[in-house]
Amino acid sequence: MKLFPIRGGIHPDYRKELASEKAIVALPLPATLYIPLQMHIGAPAEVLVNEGDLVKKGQMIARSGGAVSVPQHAPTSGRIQAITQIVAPHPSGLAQTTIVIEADGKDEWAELPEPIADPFAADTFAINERVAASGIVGMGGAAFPSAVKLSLGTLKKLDTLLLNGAECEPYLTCDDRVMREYADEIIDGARIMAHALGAPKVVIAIEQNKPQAIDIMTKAAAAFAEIAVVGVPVQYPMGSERHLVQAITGRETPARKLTADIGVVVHNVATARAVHHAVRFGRPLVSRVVTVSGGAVREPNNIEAPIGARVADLIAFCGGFEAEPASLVNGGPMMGQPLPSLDAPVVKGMSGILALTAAEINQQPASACIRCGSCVTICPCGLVPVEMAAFIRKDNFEVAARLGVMDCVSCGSCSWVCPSHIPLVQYFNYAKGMINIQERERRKNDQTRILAEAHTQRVEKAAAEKAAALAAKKAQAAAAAAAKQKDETPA
Amino acid sequence: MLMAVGSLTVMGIALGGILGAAARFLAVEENPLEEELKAMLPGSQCGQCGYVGCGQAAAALARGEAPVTLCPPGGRAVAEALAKRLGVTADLSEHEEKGPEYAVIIEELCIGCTRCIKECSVDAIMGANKLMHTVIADACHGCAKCIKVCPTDAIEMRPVPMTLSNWHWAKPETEHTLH
Amino acid sequence: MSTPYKTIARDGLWDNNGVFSMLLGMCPTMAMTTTATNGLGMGLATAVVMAASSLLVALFRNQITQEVRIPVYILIVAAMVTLVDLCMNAWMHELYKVLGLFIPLIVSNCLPLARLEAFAAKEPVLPSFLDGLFMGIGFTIALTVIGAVREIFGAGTLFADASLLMGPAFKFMEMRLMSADMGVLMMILPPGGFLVTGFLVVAKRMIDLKAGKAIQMGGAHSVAA
Amino acid sequence: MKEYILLMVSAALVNNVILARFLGLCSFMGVTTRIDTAVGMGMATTFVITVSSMADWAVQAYLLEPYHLGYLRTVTFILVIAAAVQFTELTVKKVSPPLFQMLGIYLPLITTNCAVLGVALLLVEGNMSFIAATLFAFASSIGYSLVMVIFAGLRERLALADVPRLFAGPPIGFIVAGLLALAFMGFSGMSTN
Amino acid sequence: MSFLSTHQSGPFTHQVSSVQKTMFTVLLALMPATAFNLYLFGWPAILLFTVTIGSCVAAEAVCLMLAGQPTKAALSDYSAALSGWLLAMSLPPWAPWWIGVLGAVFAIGLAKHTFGGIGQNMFNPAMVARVALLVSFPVVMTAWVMPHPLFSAGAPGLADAIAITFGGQVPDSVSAASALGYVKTELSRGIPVTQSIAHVPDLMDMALGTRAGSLGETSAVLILAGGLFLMAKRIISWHTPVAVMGSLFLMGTLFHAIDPARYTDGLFHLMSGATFLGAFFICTDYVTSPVSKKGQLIFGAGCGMLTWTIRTYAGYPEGMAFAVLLMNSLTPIIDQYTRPRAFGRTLKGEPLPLEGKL
Amino acid sequence: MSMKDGTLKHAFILGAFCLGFGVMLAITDQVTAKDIAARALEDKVNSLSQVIPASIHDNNPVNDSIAMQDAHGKELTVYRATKDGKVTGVAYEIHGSGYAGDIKLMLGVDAEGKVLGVRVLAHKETPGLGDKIEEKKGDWILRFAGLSLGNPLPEKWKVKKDGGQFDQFAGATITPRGVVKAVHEGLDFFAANRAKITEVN
Ligand SMILES: Cc1cc2nc3c(=O)[nH]c(=O)nc-3n(C[C@H](O)[C@H](O)[C@H](O)COP(=O)(O)O)c2cc1C
Ligand SMILES: Cc1cc2nc3c(=O)[nH]c(=O)nc-3n(C[C@H](O)[C@H](O)[C@H](O)COP(=O)(O)O)c2cc1C
Ligand SMILES: Cc1cc2nc3c(=O)[nH]c(=O)nc-3n(C[C@H](O)[C@H](O)[C@H](O)COP(=O)(O)O)c2cc1C
Ligand SMILES: Cc1cc2nc3c(=O)[nH]c(=O)nc-3n(C[C@H](O)[C@H](O)[C@H](O)CO)c2cc1C
Ligand code: SF4
Ligand code: SF4
Ligand code: SF4
Ligand code: SF4
Ligand code: FES
Repeated sequence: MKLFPIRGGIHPDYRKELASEKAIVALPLPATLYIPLQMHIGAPAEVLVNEGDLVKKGQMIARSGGAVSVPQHAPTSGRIQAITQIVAPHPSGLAQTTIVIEADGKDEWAELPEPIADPFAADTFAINERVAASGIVGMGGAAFPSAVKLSLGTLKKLDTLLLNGAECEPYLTCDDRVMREYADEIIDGARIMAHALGAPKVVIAIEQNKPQAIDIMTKAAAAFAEIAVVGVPVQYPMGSERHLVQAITGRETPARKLTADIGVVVHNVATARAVHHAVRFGRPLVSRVVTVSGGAVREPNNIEAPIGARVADLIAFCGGFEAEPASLVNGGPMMGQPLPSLDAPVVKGMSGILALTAAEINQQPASACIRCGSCVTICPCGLVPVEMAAFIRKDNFEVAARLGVMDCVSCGSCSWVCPSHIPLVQYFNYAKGMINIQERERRKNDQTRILAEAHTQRVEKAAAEKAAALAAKKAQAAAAAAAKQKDETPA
Repeated sequence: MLMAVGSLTVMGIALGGILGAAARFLAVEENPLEEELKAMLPGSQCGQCGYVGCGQAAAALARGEAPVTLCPPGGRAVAEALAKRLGVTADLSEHEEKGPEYAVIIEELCIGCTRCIKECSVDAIMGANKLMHTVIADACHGCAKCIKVCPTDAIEMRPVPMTLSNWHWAKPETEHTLH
Repeated sequence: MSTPYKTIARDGLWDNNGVFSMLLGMCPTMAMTTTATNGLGMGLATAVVMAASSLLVALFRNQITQEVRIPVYILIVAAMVTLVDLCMNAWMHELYKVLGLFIPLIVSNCLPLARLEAFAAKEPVLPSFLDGLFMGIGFTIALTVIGAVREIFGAGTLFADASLLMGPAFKFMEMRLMSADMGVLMMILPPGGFLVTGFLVVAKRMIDLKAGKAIQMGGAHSVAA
Repeated sequence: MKEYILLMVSAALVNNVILARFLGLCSFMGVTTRIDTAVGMGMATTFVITVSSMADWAVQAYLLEPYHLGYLRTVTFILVIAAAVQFTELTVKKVSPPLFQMLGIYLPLITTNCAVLGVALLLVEGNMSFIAATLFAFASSIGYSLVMVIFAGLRERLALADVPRLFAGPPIGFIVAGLLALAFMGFSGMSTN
Repeated sequence: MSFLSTHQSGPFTHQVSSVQKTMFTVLLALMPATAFNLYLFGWPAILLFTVTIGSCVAAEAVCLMLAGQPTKAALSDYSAALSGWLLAMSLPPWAPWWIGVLGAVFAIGLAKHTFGGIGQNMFNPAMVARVALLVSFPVVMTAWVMPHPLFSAGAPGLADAIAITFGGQVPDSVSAASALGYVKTELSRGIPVTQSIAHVPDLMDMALGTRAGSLGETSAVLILAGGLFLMAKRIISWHTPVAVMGSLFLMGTLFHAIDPARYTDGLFHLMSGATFLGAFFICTDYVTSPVSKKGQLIFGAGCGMLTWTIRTYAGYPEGMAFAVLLMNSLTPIIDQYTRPRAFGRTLKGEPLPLEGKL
Repeated sequence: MSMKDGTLKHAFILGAFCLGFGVMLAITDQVTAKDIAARALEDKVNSLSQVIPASIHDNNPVNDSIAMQDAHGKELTVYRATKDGKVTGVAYEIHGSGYAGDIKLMLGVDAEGKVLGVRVLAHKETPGLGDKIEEKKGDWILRFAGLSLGNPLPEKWKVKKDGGQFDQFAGATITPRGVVKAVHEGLDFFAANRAKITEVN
């Protein structure tokens, strides 16, 4: 298959060997599980249970909170111990509402929905409904509700479902392992999704540093003519969906549009597996494969962990720390977020937990930009990080926005390459936050204006009515008086 | 001599004529700036700026008498928009310190006098006579007018809490700067 | 309203110095400061024009309408400049030969015009005259200092040719501080004008800082721009 | 032909109005905070310098010289310039409102820009023919615009630099201008060889 | 348990590179050419070289102190040493010591620290210093000597060298014109290039460096080797050097074809003056050149063409330094107009149109 | 006040000012005209007297000039010094091309074609380098006195660097070269037009 070049990109030290040969193992069931209401993009889920309730594995414990939202399910059977605030796996370190389940150890399944007997005969709607009810979100990191993406087929004309098995982040091997160990499940899930999307073609893209996965997947897909497995060049961030689409199809997704607008929908391989489980067995998303790795971890591993297990449980399972980690990261080292605490739970989008040593991070104090231009050369989005950061440093968000800071995918390549070790990505994250806040304030001001106008009108109207009523009353009184007089006069 | 004085005078008269004509043809139309500025202000007529309402505030801004930071409810965004439109650089640092706030009515203290309802210019307070009142946080724009009228001091301003959805990364500490 | 004369003097000479604070009248500042003597001559010529035109503008300020304000000011300055030009040509010929092209350019030197607009157009005759005078003297001092620095570094002399311009009595001012070969030629070439002015503004800021005053960050124009 | 080319190169680069002749420095320091304003100012000034130089040439040739009114040169020239600026303003506004939007705000500033008068005086001093005078004026103002735009570009970057406080603002502007003048010295000698 | 970096966002891995490493690599690349040239011009050159670099580092320390910045960390980034090194390479090898000291003041004090230090300056410090010195001291700055290899007959010993560098006693007999200067002077008195070119060292000598010139001008071959080393190390890319030399060569060849008596040929332009040093080490200075590759091509081509123009028409025999400063001044504008096209957007920044094909 | 009146009023004000200042300037001009003319004359006399010694004439050379055309066809005023009705020397402007532009010189020649003196009237050479041709800055320019077309020989009418007999300055060859060439051409002009120049009318 002919591939197309993508712009920029880097070749970091991948260090996948730490975990790539470790087969997936299941985490022994922890005593307590913590299910946050929000572990996806969109509205938080709404709690369905009360403290003290007994729940079974796979039972819905919080329902979808809106059009873009997903329900949450109990990852094991047990008792609702509390519904409380628990630290979120989020760099802010803020707490969020979390359902705490005390496991009873039986791990008993609840009554699950019927499998869809022949998904290829079912209509899109039925499949989407099942995916939505199963709480499936994108497992490539963004955690966007998958059902929403699957419904794009009804809105746009699609030609390809692209399965993202690039796993371009260093250290992470969970997708690699899943592809090597559950190839058939992925292929089946992919076919179901393609059917739901109405996409005639499926392409599975895997970076060439995973030859076994390519091999196994190719074999597994051999039976299906519509599925192609493609090895793509090892070039971070090949896994970014817009870039992957460009590499595979040569099409460039316009800014502020979706890949679906140019006929392609991208899903992660693990998402496909989750869809397979939901459709074929009615099982909701209650566990995922997490790579635990990094120089500070004693025995890096790929762990099938129930959602809600604490990070500390996984680390302990891997033999604990070998050295004091300098950073604890949720996700890969390039795009991942710092974990504020070992008490944070595993969530649906958590592909990796990295405990990194200072040497691995190689972060040095920032010095002045020497305008070397490396960041410009490597930015896969064609942006000019050096200039954007300079304006953001002076808090000039307007120019930064004009230079495209909102188009930045935070891939981290620029920070990685910068010889002055300037925290470019953080500048961009900061600017994005500030621009969003300004946008929100502007919206709020507009809303305030509307409300105030309505208020003024109402007050005026009320005043007018009152005056009219008063006048009417007066007139009435006068009329009554007159009538009375009149009444009286004839007498 | 005659030539000198004559030619100079003729040139003077001609230029004066041109200028007069210019003054006539190039006369600046009525300042549309005021309308534009008014549209930028929140329009809640809260009066915190010291003017009778947003319209007066806009007029003062257009005359250059008021600073762009005049409107507390508008916050940083409005100040920036005004500064940009008026082409001035404003010192927005004080906006940094005080984040957005909203009003909260402390239930135990509220006696349901309905005074605050009348005061709120955006109808953000709900409640009825003799019943407990509440503030719709999303609608409240933090003008703090209601506080002043509450007889039992039942209303207080609280900073809009930080949540996962409105948190964002802080500016990196500028390690390498300077002077 | 009237500004105390002391303030007028201090503004003109230091606080609001035309060159170092307001950054006006830059052209003669750069062009006529290859020697201290040139700077002095140019400064004095400008000072005369400024004082005279401030006086005239203040006299006529009630007759001048808004629309023809600028042309009339320019006309007044131009007339004064021509007057100075003719008189210098007739009676101070040596100085005239050196200042040459730049005497007419006093007309569009922004400093006189700016002062007319900002001061003489609003104030009575005497303060206006003084303002023009002190601004002019401040300008002269600035030009002389810049000229001196450029001359010392560039040619190793100070007030060279002073006697030629102002008469033999000024021979005593002419000094040679180092040998001509050691001069940094760049200083009397165009780049030197800019660099020396830049560093002298810094020097003024340092003095102001020492005196506990706030330093001015912009010139008269950067606000308007 | 070659003479004219040399004349123009000399006027635009070698004896650049701003960097070598020191004319129009106030606008150079004042209206160069952004590239687009510098471009606008450059365009407006180019227009005015060219037009008023032609008019001034005519005044010199048909009024001042025949009647020996040399001493009125300054006064008449400045009146012509003021008139040219006003006239430009009027015509531009009538003929091309968009252009007026772009240049309008700069026009009043130009009357007091000594580059305009300076160029006019220079071409009288140089005793030029009408064509040479026009080309000289045009090339000079192109040189002016070029340096304005370059300087504006530098200042836009300067705004992002961590200039020490003592140097921030005008001083660093002068230093940049000095270094620019230094760079332009590379052209010296070009008009003679 | 708390972790260090919740205040800092990702990425959590970084390339093993630093400003210090970058600058050091450039110094390394300059080493062979420098060593050869120091050998060629003997003790006076070694003394001047030492004085220049020493003064630059000292000037940097003083400026940092005045600015109240940490001195040691900043000094260890080698940038001042590199500026000094390049300045020294562009000076006449037997120039007196104060040239080096004054040059350091111009380079570090005037061109670098008034702007706020490393990374902030807009003009190449070494070239500012070179040009300021040239303009200020044209006599000293154009006094070239023929090579006097160390320990060869007639080469000054250390004592003579001290007299030359610190006592200003340059023996008259050794002065020589640079090739560019010679051709230019001859041309100015009406001798056509075709005739004068016979008297300049042949191209082979120029390439190897056995000719009069500054430390960095001679020996194109070793400079080229250093440049290729930098490319291999990915410190510089091919764009700038190729653009500089390509445009210079093209201009030279084109005009030589038109009038051989007036214009020297392209190869001569390539091999003479500071073409190689400029193309590989000076035009490539990160801080003062555009950040994008497209910008670097324009910058390089501009340097080449201006160099040719100044060499050919202006008063100075060598134009590289001026050309670099002139293009430095255009860098912000070039940067603005050569921003890469953002992903999914047109060059103007509008989102790409959706093609109706699907 | 109507718009129309406004236009007229402005015209009137400006016109009045112009009238006033016109008168003032015209008067000043009248007052200074004589002095200015005298200064201009003095300038001329000064520059002429430097290249024509007072001893060789009894006329005022400024008032005894003839208009001629130089080798390039440009107009040239030749001032003549006469003694007892005989032309003893002449002076005229010559032009050399220097480093930064034209160099304007005044050349004085005696009736035999020997240089009486050369002085720089105007130049744009670099201070400290090329400006050593000024009398104020050095005596280089004085060395022309007494030389003629044949002395030195034509091939020696060059700076030393070009094989001639005239010194150049350290670091500045172009300026002296230009001056030497200009003087030589000036002498050529004299030789070519000797008859016309020295003929008494
Ligand atoms: C820089 C960058 C790198 C990414 N790398 C990967 C990757 O290696 N694998 C992956 O599945 N998704 C990756 N993603 C996320 C994809 O863009 C996309 O969101 C995902 O493949 C969609 O599938 P999902 O919704 O099933 O998660 C990356 C995104 C970005 C911005
Ligand atoms: C005129 C010319 C010269 C080149 N010289 C080199 C060279 O010296 N070294 C090199 O690695 N590539 C050279 N290349 C081609 C590059 O291999 C290729 O274009 C470049 O590496 C692409 O990387 P970029 O993203 O930096 O442009 C040259 C190309 C051209 C057109
Ligand atoms: C800033 C500067 C100004 C110069 N001014 C002059 C000058 O006025 N006259 C002159 O003859 N040479 C001047 N030169 C020197 C010429 O460029 C040229 O090098 C010299 O005239 C050639 O003479 P040489 O053979 O002695 O080197 C100047 C050089 C520089 C750098
Ligand atoms: C490839 C490269 C080239 C450089 N060239 C120069 C140079 O020409 N002149 C100079 O002063 N510094 C040079 N430097 C050093 C550094 O960029 C310089 O000190 C900064 O300009 C100071 O802010 C160079 C550095 C690198 C990496
Ligand atoms: S983080 Fe943003 S700016 Fe940096 S390389 Fe990635 S996309 Fe470009
Ligand atoms: S990589 Fe770093 S040093 Fe290089 S230009 Fe970008 S921000 Fe500056
Ligand atoms: S403070 Fe703001 S919202 Fe309130 S009246 Fe004034 S302008 Fe309007
Ligand atoms: S602070 Fe009070 S009065 Fe103001 S908007 Fe909020 S609730 Fe309404
Ligand atoms: S003095 Fe020339 S523009 Fe101001």
